[in-house]
Formats: sequence, C-alpha cells, structure tokens
Amino acid sequence: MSAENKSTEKISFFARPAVQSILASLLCIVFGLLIGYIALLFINAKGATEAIITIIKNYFTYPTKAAALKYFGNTLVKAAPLLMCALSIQFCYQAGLFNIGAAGQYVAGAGASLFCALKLGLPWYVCLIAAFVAGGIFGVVVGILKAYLNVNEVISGIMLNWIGLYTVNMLLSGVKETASPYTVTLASTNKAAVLPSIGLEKLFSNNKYVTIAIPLAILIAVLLKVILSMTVFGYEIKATGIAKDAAKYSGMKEKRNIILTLFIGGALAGLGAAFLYLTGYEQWSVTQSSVPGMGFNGIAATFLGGLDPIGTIFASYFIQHITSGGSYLDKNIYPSQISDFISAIIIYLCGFVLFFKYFLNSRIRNKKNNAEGGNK
Amino acid sequence: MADNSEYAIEMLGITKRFPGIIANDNVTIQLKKGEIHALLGENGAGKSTLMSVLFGLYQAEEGVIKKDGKEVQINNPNDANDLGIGMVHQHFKLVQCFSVLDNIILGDETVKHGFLQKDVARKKILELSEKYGLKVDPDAKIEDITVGMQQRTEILKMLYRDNEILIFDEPTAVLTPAEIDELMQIMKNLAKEGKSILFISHKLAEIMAVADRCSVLRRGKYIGTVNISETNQEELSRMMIGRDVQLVATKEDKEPGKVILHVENMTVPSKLHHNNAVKNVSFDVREGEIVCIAGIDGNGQTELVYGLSGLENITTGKIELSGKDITHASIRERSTSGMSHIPEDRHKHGLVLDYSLAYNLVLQRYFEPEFSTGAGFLKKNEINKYADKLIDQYDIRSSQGAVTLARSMSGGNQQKAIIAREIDKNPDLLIAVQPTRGLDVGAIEYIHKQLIAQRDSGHAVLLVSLELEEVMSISDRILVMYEGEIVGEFEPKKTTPEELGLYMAGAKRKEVGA
Amino acid sequence: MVLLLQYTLLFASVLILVALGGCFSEHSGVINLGLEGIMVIGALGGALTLKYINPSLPKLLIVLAVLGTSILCGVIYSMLLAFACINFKADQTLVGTALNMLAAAAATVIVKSINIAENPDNVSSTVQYVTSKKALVVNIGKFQFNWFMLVALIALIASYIVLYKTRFGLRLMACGEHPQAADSVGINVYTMRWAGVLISGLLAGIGGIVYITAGVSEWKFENGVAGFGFLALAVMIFGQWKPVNIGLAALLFGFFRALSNVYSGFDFLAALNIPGSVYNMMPYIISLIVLALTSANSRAPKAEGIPYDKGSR
Amino acid sequence: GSNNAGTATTSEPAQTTETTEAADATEAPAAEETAAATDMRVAMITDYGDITDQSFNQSTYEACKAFSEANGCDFTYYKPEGDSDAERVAMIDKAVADNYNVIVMPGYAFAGAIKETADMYPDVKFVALDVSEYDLEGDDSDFNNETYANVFSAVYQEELPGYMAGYAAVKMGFTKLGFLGGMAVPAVIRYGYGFVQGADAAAKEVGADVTLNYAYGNQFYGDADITAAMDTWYQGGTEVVFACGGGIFTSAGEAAAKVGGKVIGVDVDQAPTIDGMYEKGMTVTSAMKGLQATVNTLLSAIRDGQWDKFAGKIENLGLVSGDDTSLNYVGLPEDSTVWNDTFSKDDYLKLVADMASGTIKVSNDTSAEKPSAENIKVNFQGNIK
Ligand SMILES: Nc1ncnc2c1ncn2[C@@H]1O[C@H](COP(=O)(O)OP(=O)(O)OP(=O)(O)O)[C@@H](O)[C@H]1O
Ligand SMILES: Nc1ncnc2c1ncn2[C@@H]1O[C@H](COP(=O)(O)OP(=O)(O)OP(=O)(O)O)[C@@H](O)[C@H]1O
Ligand SMILES: [Mg+2]
Ligand SMILES: [Mg+2]
Repeated sequence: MSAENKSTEKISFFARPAVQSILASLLCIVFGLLIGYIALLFINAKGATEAIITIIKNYFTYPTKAAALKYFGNTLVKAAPLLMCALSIQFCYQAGLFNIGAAGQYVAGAGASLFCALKLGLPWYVCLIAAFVAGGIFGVVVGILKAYLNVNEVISGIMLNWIGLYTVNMLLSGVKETASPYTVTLASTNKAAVLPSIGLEKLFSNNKYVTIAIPLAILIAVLLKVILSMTVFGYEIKATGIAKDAAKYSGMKEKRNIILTLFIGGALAGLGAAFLYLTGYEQWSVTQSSVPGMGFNGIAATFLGGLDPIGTIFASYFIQHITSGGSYLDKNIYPSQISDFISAIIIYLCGFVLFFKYFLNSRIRNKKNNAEGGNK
Repeated sequence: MADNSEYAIEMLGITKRFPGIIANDNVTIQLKKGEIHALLGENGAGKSTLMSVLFGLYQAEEGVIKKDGKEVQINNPNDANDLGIGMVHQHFKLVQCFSVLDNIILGDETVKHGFLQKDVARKKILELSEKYGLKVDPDAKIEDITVGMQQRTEILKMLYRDNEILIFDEPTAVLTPAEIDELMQIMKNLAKEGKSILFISHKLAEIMAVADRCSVLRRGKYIGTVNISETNQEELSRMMIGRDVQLVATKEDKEPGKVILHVENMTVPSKLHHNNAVKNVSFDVREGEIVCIAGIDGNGQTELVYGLSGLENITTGKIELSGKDITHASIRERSTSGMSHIPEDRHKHGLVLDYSLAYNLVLQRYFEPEFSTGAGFLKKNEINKYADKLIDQYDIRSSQGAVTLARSMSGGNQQKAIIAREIDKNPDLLIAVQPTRGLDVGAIEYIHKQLIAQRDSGHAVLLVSLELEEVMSISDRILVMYEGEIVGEFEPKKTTPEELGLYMAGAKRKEVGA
Repeated sequence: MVLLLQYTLLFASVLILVALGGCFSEHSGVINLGLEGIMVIGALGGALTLKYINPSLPKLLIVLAVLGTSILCGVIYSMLLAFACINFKADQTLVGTALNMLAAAAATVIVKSINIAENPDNVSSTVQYVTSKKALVVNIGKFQFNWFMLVALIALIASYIVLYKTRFGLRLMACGEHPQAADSVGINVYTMRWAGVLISGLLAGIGGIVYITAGVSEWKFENGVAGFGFLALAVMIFGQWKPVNIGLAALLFGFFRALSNVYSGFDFLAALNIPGSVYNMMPYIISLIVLALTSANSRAPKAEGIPYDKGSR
Repeated sequence: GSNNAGTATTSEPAQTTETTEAADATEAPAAEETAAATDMRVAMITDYGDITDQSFNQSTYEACKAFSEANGCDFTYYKPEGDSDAERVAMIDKAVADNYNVIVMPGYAFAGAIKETADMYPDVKFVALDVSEYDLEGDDSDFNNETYANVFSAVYQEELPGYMAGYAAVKMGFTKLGFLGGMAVPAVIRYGYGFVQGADAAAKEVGADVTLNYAYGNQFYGDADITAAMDTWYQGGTEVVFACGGGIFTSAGEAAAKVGGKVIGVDVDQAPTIDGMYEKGMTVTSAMKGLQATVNTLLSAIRDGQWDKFAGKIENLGLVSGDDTSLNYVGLPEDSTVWNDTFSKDDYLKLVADMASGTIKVSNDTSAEKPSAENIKVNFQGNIK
C-alpha cells in the first residue's frame, strides 16, 4: 500500500506550497515582462529598454519625492477596488464558481453607492452598505439561477454584466451633470458621502483620494483568509465547491451555500466599486458602453495571487502598478495598449502555474527518491 | 522460445512505480491459451495496475511482456488491440450518451470516405451477440440500460475487435446474482472458443467456480499461482492476506428491542422516469437487529435510502426515528437525531475527496461544539486529535495520516474512514448501502464485524445489499424489494437464496405488514 | 421587414459560426471562453487581407482569400488555448479570459504599428476596406445578400455531418464525454482535443470577419467585437451543443439583436416608446430567461473543462 | 470616445477662419522667432479617448503635431490611464515634470484637472478646448469670460453650425431628416439641438411637412448595429442624416449608399472623406468648427510672445462677422456644399448675416433631455445602442 512516511518529516523549502506559489507568480511576472519587452523591441528597438523600465518604475518616474508619493497613493487607490474584485472572484472560486459576473456586480455597486450618495444624499457608510447589497443581489441572481435552475454561472454572469451596465446607466442619468454624461461630483453634491481619510492622505503628499478604502480592502482580504481557512463557514463553502453532493450528504445546505457564496462574492465586488467611486477619484459616465474592466482584471490578480487572499493583495497591487506605469510610456513611439498586452500575457502565463508546481514537486520527489535509493 | 508457446501472454518481472509507491514489484504471471486465469489480491494490491500495463495504459519500468512466446512492446491501447488484447475495465469505459453500437465501434470504426458505416457494424454486433448469448439493444443509450447490459457492451467491444486475450477487471462487483451466473457462463463459453481470459475478482466463490488457475498479489508483490482444482477458498484468502480470514460472519441470536425506525406508506419519486421509484413502502427496524433490503439493482433501494436520509424529498408517507417524526426534517436534523448513513457512492457522497482525512472524519460533526467554537472557528487541534483517534481505532491506513488527501487513499481505506465516521457518531440507526462493494475479503470481514457490533450494542442497522451471500450471512430480517415495493419479508434461517432470488426477480410476492 | 430579415440572418450567421466553434471545442472537452478573442484576431487577418488585396480581382477570389486568412489567424491564435489547456492542463476559463484581453490589446498594437509604419501621421487603430468589401455582398432587390450567410449555412450543415456521421465526430465527442474511454480504445485524446480547439479557432475566426464587415467598411480594433463571442456561447448552450438547435437559437438571438436596431421602422414598436436601453438589454435578458428555462436538463459534454491526464482514472 | 463630435482627417486642413495666422504657422518661422519656439515645449493630453478617435483628440493632436514639426519644438502627448480627474491631473503633473510648458487639453472633462493644477503651475501655459466657464466655476460663474491667469479656453458654439446644417437641409428640399449623434456629450448635443432648431425654422419658412429622426449611437464609431438602424431610417424614407460624431459616419454612409441617401458631415468639411469612401455627391454639406485653427492660433501666439492676449480668457467661438465668413469659427463649407435653387450660396450668406446680427437667435440650452420643435415632427429615439 502506501508508503508510511510521517508528516513530521521536514518539508524542504521549495516543497512548501506558499513558496511555490510565490515562485510561480514571480516567474509569470518575469516572463510576462520579457514578452512585453520583446514586443516593444519589435515596435521600436531603440526605446524599448527605457519603455519597459518606465512601466516598472510607474510613479518613480516623477522627479520629486512628493509627487512620487502622491502617485503611489493613486496606484493604491485603484489597487483597492481591483483587490476587492479579485477577492470576489477568488472567494467564489473556492466554492467552485467562476464569478466572471464580478464586473457586473462592480457596476451594480457603483450604481447603488452613487445613487445613494448623489440622489439620496446619504452618508458614506450607508452608501457602502448599499454597494455591498447591490453587488450582493447581482451575485444572488447568478446564485439562484445556478442553484435552482442549473444555469452556468459564467454565462449568466456575462449576461448580467450587460444588463447591469444599461440599468446603472439609466439609474444614474438622474444624477448626471446637466451638460455632460458624468455624474455630479461628490465633493460638490454630498461631502458626507466621501470616504473618510483618517489622516492617511497626509502620508501621501495630501492625496485626497487616499481613504480608509485601502486599509479596509486589505483588512477584508485578511478576513477572507481567516474565514476560508479557519472557520466552519469556510469549511462548508470549500466542501460545497469541490464536492457538492458530499456537502449535501453531510447536511450542508448546498444550494444556500452557493447562493450565499455568490452573495458575498457580489457584495465584495460591489464594495470594491464603492471604494473607488466614494473617494471621488472617478465619476461615472452614463453613456458608458462597455463594462469597466476592473472585474476582468480581478481575474488576473486572483490567479497571479496564487488563489490566496494574501497573495492577491500583492498581485492586485502589482497589476495596478504596471497598468499605471503604462500611462507614462512615450506614446509617440508605443501604443498605450502595450501595458494591457503585458497584463494579458501575465494572466495567460498564470495558466501554467499548476503545471509549474506539478513539475517542481515531481522534481523534488525524484530527488528525494534518488537520495533514498542511494541510501539503500 | 518457440512460436507454439504454451502461453498466450507472459508478463515477466514487471515493476511499475507510482509516486511514493511500488504498485507492482517484480510480478510475473503467465496466461495459458484457452484458460481462465484469476488474479486475486487485496485492495490496492496492484491488480488493476498490472492489467493496465498489459493493456498499454501504463508503461512498466521493468520487465517484459511476451505474446505467444515473442517479446512485444505495448505502448498504448492501440498496440494492445493489435495484439488481440482486450479489457473490460473495473470502472466501465463507456460514453453515457452514446448508443451501445457507438460505444462498441468507437476506435475501430468501419468507414467509407470517413463516413461511418453503422449498418455494417450493427450486423456484426448482432451476429456476435447471437453467438455468445450477449443480449443487447445496439441502439439503446448507455445511460438508459442496466449495468449488466453495460457490461455485455464492454464484452462485445472486445469481441468486436476479435480479441483473443480478454481481461476482466472486477466484472462482477456491480452485477446481480443472476447476471453473475450469466457472466460466468459467457466466460466459460469464451474460454471454450479458445480465448484466454484474465479475471480479477474479490469473490473467492466466483474464482473457484470459473477459473482454472489463480495468481495472487499482495502489496504489489507476486505471491504465487495455484491450480483451482487443488485449492480452496481458505487457502486463497490466506495467500492474499497473509493470515486466516473469517469468510462468513458469525453472530449470536439476539431479541430485538423497541422500534427505532418506523416507515409508513413512503413514496419517493424517481429522477429517471415519471413512475415513482418507491411505492407506498412500510416497515420497521428495531434495536439490536440488522434488517437487510435485498433486491436487484435499480428496484428503488437507492431512492428508498435517499428518502430516509433526506437526500430526496418523499411525496407521501411518514418516517419516525426513535419515536420522533422526521418526515420533513433536514438532512442535518436527521443526522443529529441519531441517523448515520454509509452512502452507496463513496466518492460522490461519502467523501470530500480533496479534503484531508481529518476533515473528512468530521464531515458529519464539524459544527458540533467539540470541533468548533461559538464564533464559528474550527478547532483544528481537536479535529486532528479526533482523527488520530479514529485512525488508530479503526486501522485506517494512509500515507501521511490525518493530513493525507482522501483522494489518494485506497478504496478500502476510504470506506473504512466513512465507516469509522458514521459509527463513531454512535447512531441509533445505521443505514449502510452496499458497504462492501469492491472491497477485498479482509476489508469485508472487518466491515461485517463492525455492523454486527452495532447490532450487538443495541443499535438498529438497515443494510442495503445486492449480494445474496452477504444478505444471508449477517441480517436478522430480510425485506425484498421489487419495482419499488417490498414484496416479501424473510428470516435468513428460514429461507434459501433460491427462494429470495424468485422474489427479487418478481416471480413471486407476498403481502408484508409493517 | 426585409431589413429585419437581412440583419437577423447576418447576426445569426456570426452567431452560428462562432457558436459552432464553441460547440466543437466543448465536444472535444475544452471550454473555449476565448472565442471573443479569436474573433478579434480572425477579424484582423481578414481585414488586413481586404485592405491589401487588389479589389479588381474576381470577387470569388477575394471572398476566398479573406476566408483563408481569417481562418489561418483564428486557428493560429486558438493554438494558444490548445497548448496551455491541453498540454499544460491550464485552467480553461482563465486562459480563455486571458486570450480575450490579449486579443484586443495585441490587435490594437499590431494595427497601430502597421498604420504608423505606413504613414507616421496615421496613429489610428482603424483598418479600412471600402472597395474590396463590396465583393462580399450581392444586392438582390432590397435584400443585401452576404456570401458569409452561405458560409454559415454550409458550416452548419457540415458541422452536423461531421459530428454525427463521421468517425472524426464520434471520436471527438467521446473525448468530451469520457476521455478515459476514448483513450482505452486507442484514441489520442490530446490530438482530438487539439482538433476540436483548432476547429473552434477556424469557425470563430470566420465569425470575426463576418462581424466586422457586417455593417461597415472600416473597423477600429480598439473596440474588439463587443461581446459577440460571449453571446455566441449563450447560443451554444441554448442550442444544447447540437448544430441544428444552435442554428435555431442563433436565428432567435439574431432576430432580437436585429429588432433592437430596426424597431424604429415598425410603427407599432416605435409607438410603444420604450427607452432604447431596454431594447439594448433585450438580447441579454432574453438569453438569461431562456437559459433559466432550459438549463435544468442541460447536457453539457461531461468532461468539458477537465484537463485530461493520462495517469488519472 | 471623446467629448466632441469632430471628425479629423489627416489630409484635409480645416477650412478655417483664421487663415492668416494658420498659414503663418506652417511657414518657416523667422530667425528671431526660432529661439522662442525652441523654448516652447508642447504637450497634449487626451481625455479618455485616444488620439485615434477620429474626433476631438485626433484633430487636436494633428494640429499640435503639425505646428511643432513646422516650428521645430518638442511635442508629445499623454494618455491618462482612465477617465477621471485624478488621472488627468497625473498627466499634467507628468508633463510639467518632463518640462513641458505648453499644455493643450481638448475636452470639457479637463475642467476639474485645470482647477487643481492651474494655480500650482503658474509658469505653464494651459490651452483648453471646450472647457466652459460654467465647467470651471460651476454655479458661482459670473460669466465674465475670465479664468485662471495662465489658462486659455476656447468654447465653440456648435449649435450655430448645427442650425445652419438643419436649415440648409430643409431649404434644399429635404423633408425627412435624421440626426445621428455619437455619444451624448455637450458638443454633440449642441450640434443636434441646433440642427433641430434650424430645420424647424426652415420648415416654418417654406411651410414644408418635415420629420426628423433623432438618435445617439452611444459610440464614436460605426458598426453593424448602427448601420442596421441607419438602414431602417434610409429605407423608411429618410433622405439625409447629419452624422455627428467621430467615425460614426461610416454607418450612415454605408446605409446611404444602398439607397442613394445623403449625409451631412461634421467638424470639418467631410465631403472628401465621405464621398471618397462611398460616392460622389453623398455629402450635401458639413457643420464645421475651426478646431485646428484655434490650436494653430494659440500656439503661434505663444511662439510669437502674444500669449498675454489670450491668457486668462474664455472665448466663445462662433460667428465673428456677418459679412466675411472667413473670419468665423463656425460655418458650412462654401466650396463643397451642394447648393441648389432653393438654397444657394447667397441664401447661406444671408443666413450667416442674420445669425451674426442677432436677427436669428439660436438657443444653446442643452438642459432638456430631448430636442423639441414647433413646426416639425421629431422622433426622439435616444441611445440606439
Ligand atoms: N494513477 C496512479 N497514480 C498513483 N498511484 C496509483 C495509481 N494507480 C494506482 N495507484 C496505486 O497503486 C496501487 C495499486 O493500485 P491498483 O489499482 O492496481 O490496485 P488493485 O489491486 O486493482 O485494487 P482494487 O482491488 O481496489 O481495485 C494502489 O496502492 C494505488 O494507490
Ligand atoms: N490518481 C491516483 N493517485 C493515487 N492513488 C490512486 C489514484 N487513482 C486511484 N488511486 C488508488 O488506486 C486504487 C485502486 O482504485 P480503483 O479506482 O481501482 O478502485 P477502488 O478505489 O477500489 O474503488 P471502487 O472499488 O469503489 O471502484 C485505490 O487505492 C485508489 O485510491
Ligand atoms: Mg482495481
Ligand atoms: Mg476496487
């Protein structure tokens, strides 16, 4: 039968799952940048090195420290919602659900939080709750369709992305500036809806967009890590995800768990939108004709983060970092889409992570086996 | 060696390793022409692996394979096919939504300009099915036909390819007694035709009945080969396990106590057809007795248990557990009210295959205060301690103990884990559905002992089994199910397998009161 | 009326081609979420051919050349999916999503680079094909017939025959249903899955060029194909992975899509005065409702989405 | 997309009003001016559209680039990461950090960014296009046409050329009109509402029974969906469509070609582009505004040390003269418009004179959600996509 090695045996450094995940993600990044660099070389060999450095440097391209800090803040401001979308996708993925609808749930969250803030004049915490609930409801629709009607969550998610976009456009038409398609600004309409900064802005050269959204997002990531790995709820969610029938057999309410998972997933994405729009960083354009990419980029961050909430914190930051970095490229030479290109390559490479780990493990095992054989 | 070798197939010194395990360790078996050669061994002994090597699904690290005395290379199933080797796999390799015909021709299609010539194939299949008495409907879909017919499809698949060497990997594990008899006959016919057969089974009686010779494996190692005419079941099981095995369970007489499970007029709808799967069934199970539901597969036993355990809603009727009405109770409520359930499908229902053994061992109890805090956190230490206790107590073997992934464990040990979990709950009622299916005699002995221990300590046991031998040996009372109804109630001492067989086949019935 | 018919057929042609592509891939066991991206790359190939081909060549030749390059591009691009998902067992949903993002970015980068190389002042991501595009259509009275409608019809019939009447189809579907069974009878599952994915690349590639030439004579590649690949996936599911049903489903979806654009031509619809957004949501809402009603007994290929591993059983 | 309806063509210089200065810009600069010009470093920042939007950004980019090449000064452009003030500010910061001292910003969306940065960088010259005083000052606007000392903004009165186009179309004898906007952004709406007013006035004058389909494509490019809608219009009897937004004319042109319909161009004289793509005579006229000319004027002024003439001002560019149309910032192309008996060039000149003198008033109020008219029937279809 099976070899009876005790689990107490010391696991080698490279055999640790966390180490492998980090290594794999770093490899994806390196290869992604390398391929991006090659593409840059193709387009224009002369500026390529400088261009790739610009992408990596991001805010360090500013000469003053104050400016760099300010734009470090900006990168963080956008990384927070990205992290939330990534967590949304990840949480659902743990339960065996591919929540491609995060994009639509994000839209719903944006719609609800802005509507509450601008139309109803409610304070920020109510707006946050509204975003949470609205995103959650979009998730629940997917969940109900999945649990009771067996509709594939990827497809229903995609359909709801569009439905959400058009609905939110209609909803927010009521609070747009008269002469533009943008919603009115928070600062001018309802200051109480702007997320508090609790002094954080001071750390980033008075970047007024730096708010509690950033620490909150990180906190939520940690919370999810705890929930998934240490709680009864996490135990149930994961069991439902990997073995629906066994979950049902053991008395877990697997339909309820699917719906609940998607509620939470949706709520996270919804909250992510509120984390951006309630800082005043961006206004919603009611003529928007495509779903914001945040939800889709979340997929990238999730996988780059090794499907781990803590890893995802760093992955979200990294993706945002190179995306922002892309905007400093010399546009006379390189199309700005090059940073999208690099991100997409990195996501594609993330597909090979599983194989990479498998490869690493079999190498480690072979080495061990050889060593043991030698001892005999 | 000469071309007119005595052996159809020789596997010499085969060694096959999997990560962390040597599945076959220098194994040699020789299959004579026209013989039925049985292969015996505990779960995980390496039988399927050895056959997969012969069939080209795996490549052995060491050893040679000879066909008719000539060394051959078998790198994939195509090579095996070309050499006339066919295999009926332990888990059928049939495409559920294809027809019987499509499954048979798959991989060996007759085509004209790339277009399938199904009529040619149909003719050939009907001829074969006539010749060997393998009744099938070529146009029926696999998902609609019985397991027996699926097996006949698998056999036809081999014959259709004119295979000379036929491998049967545990073909009887899923068959009804009548079907087993039929299969035995077919195998004998095939051998008579000159085909050579390798036959894997855990059922010693079957091996004694059909095989000419038997090779035994134990933990990947070759133990020996014996002539069936010169051996008996006891010797075989000793070779296999390395010790004497009690092949028939024994138990003392015991007077049943008060009613634990009371079922009244229960009707359960069917997922497959519009008819009800269980029709108006009533019965009781008492303290200190093992009640067995016997019957041919597909007569509503599965749905009956689903109805009892809450996996499926019942349409009418009433269920009481220890006097408490649980008709509309949730699965969780039933479980906490004293019902344990060893499910029929251990991979689908019984285990979360990608969870550790420890997590699986608390699958029914993780929410209890013993394993989780009021705030909803799991007490991991307690869970691991508890798992270690069960592993020890129930002798569950795995590579890394409590942290082993359930998926990587052998079938027998997976089953042991489920049994440990369900019994350790100390249930008033234990429902066990085919708990010994596919397990070796050692494991079966163990499970039977556990069931009887439950009964002896005054709990009620409801056993669903397709195997008459098991039914006869361990039950106190037998209920026969036919087409969703209970058509007879017997005491094992006052009936015979033959009588039960008639009821199971629907030839006879008597009214049974609850 | 004629317009409604014409655009129904046009949109349906795109959906049929792409959904059939998805159908082949999924029957082989690989979920192809990257159809949208493959469409973009197929469209890119076709558009560039239209741009550079001599418009005075015989029409048939132009149509064939465009078909050829679109197919080539679609097939090559789909290799990225096949390689990662079949040989390296990557998560199919992830890779599909990555391919969608990659296609939009890559197509834009490529077109911009080409445009700038030709004329440093032209920084657009637009490819124009005004004259040569005329080869693709024939006016029959008020109805504008598009050769690709015929291509879609042929693809539909061919798919039906290939899947149900040939050895290839039987083997392909076996790989999507029960790859272990296919393997055990000597079918190379990896090869068949590659075939399935490449065929999906072929069909989606054509779908892409049909989509971007359906209504206009130039295309801006920043805009991708606006979700048509995903709509095609819905069509495929609604069509239960069966060519004939896919054909019907595509007609239904195409009809609503067309209606949302031409409703103003129907007085009674115009009189209802429904906001435009509602018509825009229609195809999506209807897909969702239809899927909700039909998915309960949906029969996706059993093994789709699961990488095949020879070792596992 | 972008915030303007403009269509840029690389080949066609805008028919402009500031001919003299525009011409100067492309001529080789005089020796003493070169010194000034090389000190001048021009950066353009796009709004959320790319410089490939066949529209506002593209026109501005081309004008800036042409000027910079002609004058040998450094030029680059920045594209913000997304559509927000914060990201636009980031690009301004970056441009200043990279030592650019003239920043050209097309689009009303820059109002927020200008408010944040104008005071911070007093030495940088900001040239904004389409940023109105209201955009900058909100409800506190005093409408004195003054703003930050280092900012100049040009706002176009698109309702005027829109009016002219609508008026012309009806006078030319068309009775079934269409307006196909890109996205419903201020400039597009002004064009559209002007177009309706012009058609309305002309219908009253000639007593014709005029209907007008009004819709936005919600994007600045054509595709099958929009072509289908245009087919519906044209085949339902629409004779001429004002295709008002970036590349969206492709859908109108495609549909028009099938039935011999007509198209009205936007921003620049689009007749060469559209007629070149489809068929001769398809474009009956174009509603133009002198975007590139303004850029040229401003950059030349800065080069020539004349920035003070513009600094701190917001100019509403529209009609300057009732007599000399070449001085106006808006108008119809006098060469390519298909004049006829009922609407001749003289009729047009009279119209301009009346508008300039105030005899004809055109409202620039875009607060209404739908356009309205008294004498014609407007079928408002909203966003068709
Ligand atoms: N694909 C595989 N990868 C890793 N280990 C394997 C694999 N297949 C089998 N094994 C291991 O090889 C051993 C032999 O397995 P095998 O399936 O041959 O046993 P068996 O004798 O057929 O058992 P059973 O009676 O349960 O069918 C087992 O311990 C199993 O864990
Ligand atoms: N991928 C794998 N890795 C490790 N062990 C495996 C793998 N697949 C199967 N096994 C082991 O191989 C052995 C034989 O398994 P097999 O599937 O033949 O039947 P089984 O586990 O006895 O179940 P059953 O009889 O119910 O079908 C088992 O010990 C199983 O755990
Ligand atoms: Mg086996
Ligand atoms: Mg077994």
